[in-house]
Amino acid sequence: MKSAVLVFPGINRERDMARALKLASGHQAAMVWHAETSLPKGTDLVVVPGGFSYGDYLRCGAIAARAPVMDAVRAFAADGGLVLGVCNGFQILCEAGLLPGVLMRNARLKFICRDVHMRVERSDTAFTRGYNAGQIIRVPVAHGEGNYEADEETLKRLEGEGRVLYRYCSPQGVVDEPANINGAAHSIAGIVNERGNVLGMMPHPENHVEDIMGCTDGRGLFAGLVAHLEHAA
Amino acid sequence: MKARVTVTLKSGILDPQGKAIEGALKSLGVDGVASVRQGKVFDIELSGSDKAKAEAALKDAADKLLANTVIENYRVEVLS
Amino acid sequence: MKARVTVTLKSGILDPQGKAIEGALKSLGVDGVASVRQGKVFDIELSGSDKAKAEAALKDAADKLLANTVIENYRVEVLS
Amino acid sequence: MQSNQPQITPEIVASHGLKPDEYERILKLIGRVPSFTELGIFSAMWNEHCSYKSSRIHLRGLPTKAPWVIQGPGENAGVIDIGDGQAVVFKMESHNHPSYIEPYQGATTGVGGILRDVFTMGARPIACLNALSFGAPEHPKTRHLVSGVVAGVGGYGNSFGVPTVGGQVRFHTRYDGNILVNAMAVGLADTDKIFYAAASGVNMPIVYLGSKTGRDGIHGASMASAEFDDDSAEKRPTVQVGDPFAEKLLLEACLEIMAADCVIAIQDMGAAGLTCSAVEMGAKGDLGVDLNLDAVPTRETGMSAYEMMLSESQERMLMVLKPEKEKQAEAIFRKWGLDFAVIGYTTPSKRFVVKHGGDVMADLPIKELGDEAPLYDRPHLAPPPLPVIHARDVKPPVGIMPALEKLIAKPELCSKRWVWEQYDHVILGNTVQRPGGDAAVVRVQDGPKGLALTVDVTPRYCEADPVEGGKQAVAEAWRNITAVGGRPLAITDNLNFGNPERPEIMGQFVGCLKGISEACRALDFPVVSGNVSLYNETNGRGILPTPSIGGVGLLDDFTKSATLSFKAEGEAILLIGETHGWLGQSVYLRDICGREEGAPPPVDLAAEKRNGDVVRGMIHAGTATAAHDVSDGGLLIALAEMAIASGIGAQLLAAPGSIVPHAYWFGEDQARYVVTVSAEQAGLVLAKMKGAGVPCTRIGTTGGDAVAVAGEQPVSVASLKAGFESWLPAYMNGSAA
Ligand SMILES: Nc1ncnc2c1ncn2[C@@H]1O[C@H](COP(=O)(O)OP(=O)(O)O)[C@@H](O)[C@H]1O
Ligand SMILES: [Mg+2]
Repeated sequence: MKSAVLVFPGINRERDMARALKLASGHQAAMVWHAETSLPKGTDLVVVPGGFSYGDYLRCGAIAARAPVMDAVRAFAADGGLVLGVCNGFQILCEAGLLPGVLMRNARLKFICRDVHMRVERSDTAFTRGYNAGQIIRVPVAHGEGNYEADEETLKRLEGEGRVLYRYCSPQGVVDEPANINGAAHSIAGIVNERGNVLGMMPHPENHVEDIMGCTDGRGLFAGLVAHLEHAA
Repeated sequence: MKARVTVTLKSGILDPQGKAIEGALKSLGVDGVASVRQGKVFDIELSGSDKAKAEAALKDAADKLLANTVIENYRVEVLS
Repeated sequence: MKARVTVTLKSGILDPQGKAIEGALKSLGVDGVASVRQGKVFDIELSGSDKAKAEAALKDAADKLLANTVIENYRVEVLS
Repeated sequence: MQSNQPQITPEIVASHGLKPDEYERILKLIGRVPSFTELGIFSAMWNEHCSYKSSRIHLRGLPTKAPWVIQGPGENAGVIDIGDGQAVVFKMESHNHPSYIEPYQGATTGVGGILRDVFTMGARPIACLNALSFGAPEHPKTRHLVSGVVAGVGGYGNSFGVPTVGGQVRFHTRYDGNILVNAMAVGLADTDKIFYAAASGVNMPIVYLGSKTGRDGIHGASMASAEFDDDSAEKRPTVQVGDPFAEKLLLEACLEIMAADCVIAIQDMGAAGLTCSAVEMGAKGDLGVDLNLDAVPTRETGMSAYEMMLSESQERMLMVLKPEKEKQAEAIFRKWGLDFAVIGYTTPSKRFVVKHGGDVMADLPIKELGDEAPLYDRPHLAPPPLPVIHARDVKPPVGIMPALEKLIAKPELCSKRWVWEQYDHVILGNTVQRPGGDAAVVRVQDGPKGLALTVDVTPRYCEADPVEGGKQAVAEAWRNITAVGGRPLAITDNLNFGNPERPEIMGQFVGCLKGISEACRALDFPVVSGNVSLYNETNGRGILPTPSIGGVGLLDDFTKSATLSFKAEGEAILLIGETHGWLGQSVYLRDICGREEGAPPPVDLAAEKRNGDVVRGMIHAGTATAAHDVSDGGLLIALAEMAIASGIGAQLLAAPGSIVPHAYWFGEDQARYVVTVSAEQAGLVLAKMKGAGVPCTRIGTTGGDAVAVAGEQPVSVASLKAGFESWLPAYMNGSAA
């Protein structure tokens, strides 16, 4: 799996992401500067990592979404290429119009860093095939603006088309208000686009890929991507 | 030239911050607050002196960046 | 009653947000932007119909919560 | 000298915080009346913050050397060797007064400043810690300050991209009008790529980097400067605003040009900005400096030389570049969107010359600016020793377990999760032990090494007995590192005290330093960096003396570290160290009996070392399955914390007959640890300890879902946890006092 990790000024989880990709695929990801106008040849996966691109000033992800490299990402996605946005990356993909909706301030208005549980809603996608449908995984979140919102119609479509892949839940898998750490509509933690090749999610699977971190539940996402690409090849 | 762009949330879009402020004002005992919605203003200095041109540039700025038109409305005023 | 409280940074206070937006507008090719400063607006619905009372309540709200008066100025307008 | 500057009057001198005799010193030194700009420069260089005039002679006594110390105090941050060509760079600094005025921005700029100190030396920051002291919970400003400061610490670190992995939070009425915000940053560098502040070479370009200069935080003299500027109030904000985004860019750009070998010397612009940084660079390198202020990037119009020299705008750096690399360095900075300007040159003259608009605004002897700063040996008065409180004179609780439940749900001992969950503590993917344990453990790159990091001090001990309190702060930091399996290497200290012009306060300062020195010597734990913050008082009442100690330790293999949570049922619980039941200055005495009294627990440094070395050995050998030091609140609190962290209960033997039960369970004797070992190994371990002369007793067994003391009503772990976790969120919600 040849992956490209985008680097915008203010992005800060690009190293975490590159490490996870390396562990999963054995390949060093290419780090791609925001001012580039093309992606490295043969890229299989584009990752928009977490952080505070442009300080998250104005709206989170807004300025980065308009960077030159994003045109290349749009073209890559239109060609069916796989795009993964995590945290700030999710926000950037929404602002760039690659995913619907927006990420608002957490309902409790505070930045929150802790492990959360997510239910994997289906396992038949490139981004979830490393898990079983209904599996509960534990990964950390670290964000102040992860409260997913979209209009009723969009939410209906997302649900109807099975595009909500990850949902906040209790350790037992119950989707309810207390487990919905940021107040997201329908407890949404991660969604895909219509075509299924662009995923945005708030939690950080890349921080739970090593035993010594006490949990490796994030591995499935990356392992699944590797498997998906091998299968396709 | 001085100008101001005001960006507000479309009605119907949830405003967690506004809601929290509403609650906080109530608990601070500020009287009679029924609802709060938060928006942004941008005070912009422009070079040049053509008002119409300035307005067009600001609209451009708002469309391209200052507002997320999926959820926000904006208003442009050239002040002087 | 509808009211608006506009909160802006005092002059001289660094506005990192405005600075970043300014840079972004320039690189997006929006013409003639010399400087940007970002502020907040609060659109507030009030119960009651006494304008003077409303204004007093809003000032109270701004002092207590909406504005950080160490670094920000505010303006209160009762609109209707 | 340019004439259109304000005349120097006694009022102007006073408003710069210079005493008449200090002004006389200036006159004698330069042989004439200083210009206004020069006066500003002197006031910046000679204030307490830059000159350490009240503390310097006492700081000299601190042990600062060890074979692994690469750089002790005197640079932007201390540097220690951790082997394999790697160095750890760290320091702690306070931002107390600004945080009281504007908690969010005060805290952000505090964190920003300390991060710059670390990456200035060529290190990439890998962790932050913070020690926060607030007023009494019921004080009307406290909640607002807690909320702002915590949001600010998080706001900066989270955005900058460094995990905040540990710290302290306390509440005490003595901080009502003067909170403390101490921030510590830790970075990683290569031992052969450390950068220093001393300039070298004549005619080298001095380059200004980072954000533009504004009128932020212009030091003291608003009254004086108002005289030459009418619409002053609005133009002179005293509050600086942090810009973590700019700082992140600055970090990346600095590391990039350091890697490209462009840098001769580098210094961040911290307090007193351009003045301090330029003078230090020149003086340390035995060189003069010529600055041309016309080239300084400003974000406001019409800034005077005085204002530029004293501005405390954030996210700025000064560098001396290799001339042949200037273009390359500039290109790197432009790429990161930062300002870059050559604003001066080094000279052979040993003078500090500042030009603006074609005029010479200042021309001063550069070395004397620092070296000739006043130095005071202020009178100091040691506090009278307080009586030892005997356990039999302290009221017993209604029951041991109800007292435990009460104590663990109070501000002093409750969980600080509400705070650290607002800090990104997992970013960079190396946080092996997150906040909530004794010390945080951060993996060094891909391992196998790890760092153990902690901040400690118990201010009420320091006030009751400065010497013992100073020792205790160091000992506790050493112990917290040991309890996770780390080898303690060095500390940074942040000495927060009241007004040094009062002999009692100076007595606290001198006493604490004596204690710190003794402990550092005995534990081989030198001081490599630090910061002094004096005049922390309101209405003539000082804060509690608060020398925060930031400790750094090394784990050769981070997988061989211990955590405080019980690992399994049926394991033996051992107490290492001697228990006498010391209740003076204990949390029990204060929070249960309402008495803040007596002498604090004495610190036996030999026992600390012996017991700690044993515990570390057990962790490395894999014998200890859990480890926790016994500190605030005493033995039963430590045990409850171990149970809460794991969800596993404990069956505990009754207190030995020789000690009053509440003194046994809640006494704060030092040099103690609780460890667990498998039941099979317990006998062997006890025998070995006996042989080695280390006090060690089996006090119970893990298991069940309650903490139970023989003869007392057990309390479920769940209910202990609920109490432990509830106070702070409830308080911040406004539903608890
Ligand atoms: N301000 C803070 N920031 C981050 N972590 C904190 C803060 N305050 C307390 N903690 C964490 O909470 C835990 C308990 O703190 P404390 O009771 O001071 O520990 P100890 O008694 O071991 O020194 C520690 O892991 C500490 O790092
Ligand atoms: Mg401890």
